[in-house]
Amino acid sequence: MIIFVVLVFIFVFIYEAPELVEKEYWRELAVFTLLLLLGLVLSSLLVSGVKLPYIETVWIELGEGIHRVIQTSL
Amino acid sequence: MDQGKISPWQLTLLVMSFTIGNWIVLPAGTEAWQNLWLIMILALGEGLVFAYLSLLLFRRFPGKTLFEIFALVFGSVGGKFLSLLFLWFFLQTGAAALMIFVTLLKTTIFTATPDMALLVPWMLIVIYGCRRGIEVIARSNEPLIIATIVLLFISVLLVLNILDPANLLPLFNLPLSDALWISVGIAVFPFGQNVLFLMILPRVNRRQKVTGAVLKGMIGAGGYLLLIQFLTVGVVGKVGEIYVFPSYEFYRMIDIARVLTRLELIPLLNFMTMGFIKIMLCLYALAVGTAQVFNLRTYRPLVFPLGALLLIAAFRFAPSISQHLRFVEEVNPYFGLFYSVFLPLLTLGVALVRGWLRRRVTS
Amino acid sequence: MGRTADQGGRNRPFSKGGLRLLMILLLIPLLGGCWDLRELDSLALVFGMGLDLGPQGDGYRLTFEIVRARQIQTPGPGGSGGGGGQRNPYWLLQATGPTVFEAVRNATLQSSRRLFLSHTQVFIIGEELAKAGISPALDFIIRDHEPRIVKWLLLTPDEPKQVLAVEPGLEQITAVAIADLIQNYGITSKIKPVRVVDYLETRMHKTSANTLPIIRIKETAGKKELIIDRTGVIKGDKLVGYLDPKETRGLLWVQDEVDGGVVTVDAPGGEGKATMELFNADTKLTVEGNEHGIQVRIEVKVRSGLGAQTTSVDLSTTNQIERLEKRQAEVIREEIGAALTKARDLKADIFGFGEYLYRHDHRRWKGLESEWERYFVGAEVDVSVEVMVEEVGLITKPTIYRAPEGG
Amino acid sequence: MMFGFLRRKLRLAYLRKKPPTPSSRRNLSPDLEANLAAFRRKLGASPDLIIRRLRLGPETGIAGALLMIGGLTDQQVVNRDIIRPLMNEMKQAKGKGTEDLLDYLADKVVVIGEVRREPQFEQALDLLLQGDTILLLDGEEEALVFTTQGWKTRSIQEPESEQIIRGPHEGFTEDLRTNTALLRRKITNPGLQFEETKIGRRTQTTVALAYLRGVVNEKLVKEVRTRLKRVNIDQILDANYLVEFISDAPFSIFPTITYTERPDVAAAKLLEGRVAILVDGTPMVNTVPTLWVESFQSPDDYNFSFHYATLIRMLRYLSFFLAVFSPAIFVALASYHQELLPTPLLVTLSGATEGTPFPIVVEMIMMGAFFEILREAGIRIARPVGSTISIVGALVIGEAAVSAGLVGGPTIIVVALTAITSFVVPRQVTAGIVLRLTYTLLAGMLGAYGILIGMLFTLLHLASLRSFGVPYLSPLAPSTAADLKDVLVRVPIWAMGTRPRLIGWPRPQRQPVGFDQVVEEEREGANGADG
Repeated sequence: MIIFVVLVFIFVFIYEAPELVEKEYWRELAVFTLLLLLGLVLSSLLVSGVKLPYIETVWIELGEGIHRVIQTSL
Repeated sequence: MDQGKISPWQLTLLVMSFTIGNWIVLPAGTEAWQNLWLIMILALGEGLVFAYLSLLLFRRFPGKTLFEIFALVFGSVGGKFLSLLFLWFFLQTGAAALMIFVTLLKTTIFTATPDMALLVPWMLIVIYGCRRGIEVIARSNEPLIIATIVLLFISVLLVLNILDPANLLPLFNLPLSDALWISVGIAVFPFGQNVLFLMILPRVNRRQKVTGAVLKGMIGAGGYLLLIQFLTVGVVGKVGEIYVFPSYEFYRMIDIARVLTRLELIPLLNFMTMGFIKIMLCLYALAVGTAQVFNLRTYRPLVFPLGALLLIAAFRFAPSISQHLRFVEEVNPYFGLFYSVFLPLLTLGVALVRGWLRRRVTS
Repeated sequence: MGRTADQGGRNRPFSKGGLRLLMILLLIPLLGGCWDLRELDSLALVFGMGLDLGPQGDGYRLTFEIVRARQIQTPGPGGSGGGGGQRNPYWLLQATGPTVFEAVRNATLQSSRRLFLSHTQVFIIGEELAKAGISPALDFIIRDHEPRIVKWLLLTPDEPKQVLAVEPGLEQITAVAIADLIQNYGITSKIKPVRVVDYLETRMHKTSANTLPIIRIKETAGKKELIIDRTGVIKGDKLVGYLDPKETRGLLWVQDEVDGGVVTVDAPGGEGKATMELFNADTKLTVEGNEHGIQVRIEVKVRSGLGAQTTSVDLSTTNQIERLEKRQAEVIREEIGAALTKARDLKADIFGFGEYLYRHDHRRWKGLESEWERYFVGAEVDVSVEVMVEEVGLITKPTIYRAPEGG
Repeated sequence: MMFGFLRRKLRLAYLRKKPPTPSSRRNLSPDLEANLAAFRRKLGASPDLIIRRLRLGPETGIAGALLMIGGLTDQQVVNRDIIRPLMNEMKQAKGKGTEDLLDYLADKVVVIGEVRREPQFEQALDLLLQGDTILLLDGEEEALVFTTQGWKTRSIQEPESEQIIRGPHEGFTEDLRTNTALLRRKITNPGLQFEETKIGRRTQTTVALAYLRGVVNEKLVKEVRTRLKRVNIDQILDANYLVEFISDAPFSIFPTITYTERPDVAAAKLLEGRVAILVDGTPMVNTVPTLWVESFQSPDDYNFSFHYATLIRMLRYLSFFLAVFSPAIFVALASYHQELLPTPLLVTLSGATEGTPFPIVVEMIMMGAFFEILREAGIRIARPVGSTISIVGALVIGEAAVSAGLVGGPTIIVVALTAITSFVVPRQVTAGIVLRLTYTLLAGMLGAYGILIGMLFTLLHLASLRSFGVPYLSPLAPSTAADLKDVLVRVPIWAMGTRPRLIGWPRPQRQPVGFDQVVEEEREGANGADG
């Protein structure tokens, strides 16, 4: 599964990069590569079963934390 | 950057679709259920006020996207910081829409299919549409929203004979403070998310009509949501409050002469097409925004990686729909107030103060 | 327009083989697809479902009436569907499990096909289960996406399996026959039709009591027939009593669910009866109340016509019609009264008076809710019935033989 | 891997940019024999090259030769109007005067409508090959070219691919000149312009642009011109050779350039501000820009009353929908969403498909393919045997497959429905087949969700298409309220006051809009009755 994910990302890179190189859009290439790597890492983690935190859970816990701090400080 | 232009009419329709986007989940506690449609009128009013305030920002800086305005008002560093905050907002909005959409599919008709198989093809067409630019998004939105509205009117005709007005009673059985709080939640959740359009407004070809177009779109969407909610309560009654997707249940209850029945596809179709536009707009704003933060000349190559991130965010958005409902009810109002009211107002305030100072200095 | 010239290059929607790329990417995740695919011939179509308590009194025993689609012949050329000869068009399958859901799944142990519940027409609940509590059994039906909550819910004093095993007279499948029986309630207005969702809604109003139609087997000369003629009262979640046909009609009057049907009265001015056909019935219910008690007003307005008479008196005169109207009103009032008496006996608010109060005066309701049972039993009920007889049929004079008078 | 990809792209770019080999420009020589030898060398021993040697003038005179291609020239014209005057006149001629001999011949001798002088060999050769007659004279550096084209053409017939009930029944032919004449007959307006170019390095096919000056958007004409100029092709045997070069979306399954075989349709499009492209040798005229909704219009819509036309047009949309979606929807319902079928239908379906060996998707694709094969065979087969196909097809599909239990009866019904409905909208047949197959496959993999994905993808694709600058989906998206008058409904002709916004915008007004023109008399009559 990971191999498949990596393949897809490599494929996307090959699909997008040549045009950027051709036009000498180096900044674009850098940002693109960065985001792509981020996506690759995260999706590999996801596929390999690492338990990434849930976004909502983070917010809810954050909210509860703030609530608690306010309560204790009051 | 995208050079496409859309007309104010297309903008109106886009605002409608975006707001209707994930209508199937609304922030409602069980007590509020029967009066939700009344609260929505209130919420629409509040939402319009909020939207008007945000639009003042665009009027002050015509032809500039939100991020460019940030850079102008708060300088480079401050602007970038706020822009990043907003990028997160776009990501989260898109991910929420995607998650609700897949949950609906999984609990209703595709119980055995893995999320991946549902989401990946969906995300691919979203990416495809995004790369085509705002013009294509706006154009493909037109038939979809019109079909949605037509289907709504057909549903009205279908349920006229099973609508029981008694189900709508009792009215006003909710403390006013609760009602107000819920209305704020609705004002920022579907309506307030329109702050995203500040990224798209510069692409409209007649600027003086922008404000009217956005407000018209919100009123249209508000009317749609109101009518759906009204019908749902009238048909499903009190039972609706125990369901995750009451509006979906509403269509399941239509049974006319045992022929016009089993119409679940209508809400699914409406919800998915509207969600499609919503997710596409979120991804578009995300990509254009990222490109502006990094001063890029094109946003197109960013669409795929950002789409992948959106997908991952949707996967890890909420552990369950019940937690999401709780989130929508309890956390989202603060979240929305921060993004769709506080930040635009702050920017507007700072801009006004700065302009005033400058005028003082020059005179 | 206006950009005609520069469109040529930019607007190549599939430049760079984008289409192929997208299509390939699109298809890859689908290659292993078909997760939810179920061919028609891998499904066992369940049309009727019987629910009862398990053999040892715990868990559930379910009965499924599964259609043999092949056996249901539509008129067509040739006997191409005759493979396997004529068999019963349905198959009854029983399965047990600690919950309804597990019982449904367990049924697949005996069935070569996966059970498919979306087309279940009726849910029949056995008396034992009804006495133990219905909601736990209904949870699955409401929660799962397959069964539909707009289908009929019935009670039976017999075993559900026995009910589903009765061969219907006209239809090929018992469940369809039962559903049609209920569907036709408007012809008699002696059945209280209840869908799963209606049951659920009434239950959600904590003070209201549910009513469910009773289906039972009637044996005449060794032949079994199905009949729905009574109504069970579910208080809280348990079966507490029955309404006989008269009381059922009373209940329907109050709930404004009488659509048609007949009312038979003693013919005025002579021996014999007259049967009145109801064209239109409209009930207005108002409930008012405070801590001292509640007042219920039931106003029934009926339009009816003379359908049959067994007396030789001419009933079509104005005078007689007026008397007919009065007698009919009397009968209706009696029916309502009977239902009220039964409901008071059972202390079950089957009419939804509490619900009405909650809807129209929820502030006052809050004070009454906790002791509603008391208020309900002590409610003052005022029934007024207004009957209009509008038609006498195709003839104006009675056809009954009348012995010549005089002499 | 990446570099290979890059290199491939570059090589393609190189191929694209390769300039055409320039043809050598050579002048005719004053020596007659040398010229003749040159012509012979170029044309080889073609038996259809006719060289008629003659001597002009009294006594020995000047040696000359007439060159023509047999079958391409009107023999009678050549004999009567060229050879006879040349010989008769020159016999009495007093010899060469002060004026140029060629001018003298052209002005005073030959009785041909169009005569010109041609100094270049290649040019003369081309003209010869197009059916002109060439006169070469010894000692002259130029040739005289007489227009004597005359070959057998098909007469004007009823168009076979676009049958209508009412309205004109003439169709375009293979001859370009006839076609332009047909258009002139329809539009008697000096604004009707034709521009001709020759495209095809070897075939030298005449391609004509037609537009109505004063109505057309000049930018559009310029765009068509540039696109035609860019075409560098070897041969054009049919208009489609050209269309695939100049269309906006060469990979798309949707036609962004439409065709018509009917002069009235072509004239109507010209009057809306479109540009027509006529290709010699093709009885089809292409018009641009093309909109998606044009496929659903038929000339008969305007020949019948508008109520009927509106109804029929809606039926056409319905048919297209059924043709594209019915197999997919059937597959999705029968193998994914059985809960959405009405109960009696489910029982019937279930009974009918029980025992068939294949999944419904496979059945559907199999029978669909079978139908397409039958159709293709029906077209290609020699006419006399054609009826065999339908008998075999009907028997095999309709009877045998079902009674043998190979496929279910409902599948056959759906395939038959698809077959009939797909021909209602002939211009979208090709797109329809692709869409139908894709949707059926998607429905087989993901049910209704698959269909929706396919639909949204198609919608995005359609929305991104443009035809010569005009959005393909207009006036639906971007919606132009005024142009919807001829999309889902066909409003009365007196209400069609404007030309399509995005196409004919330089002069949108067609005629005064309004009721006045139509019912004035009636109103007067009514007034009269009152008074």
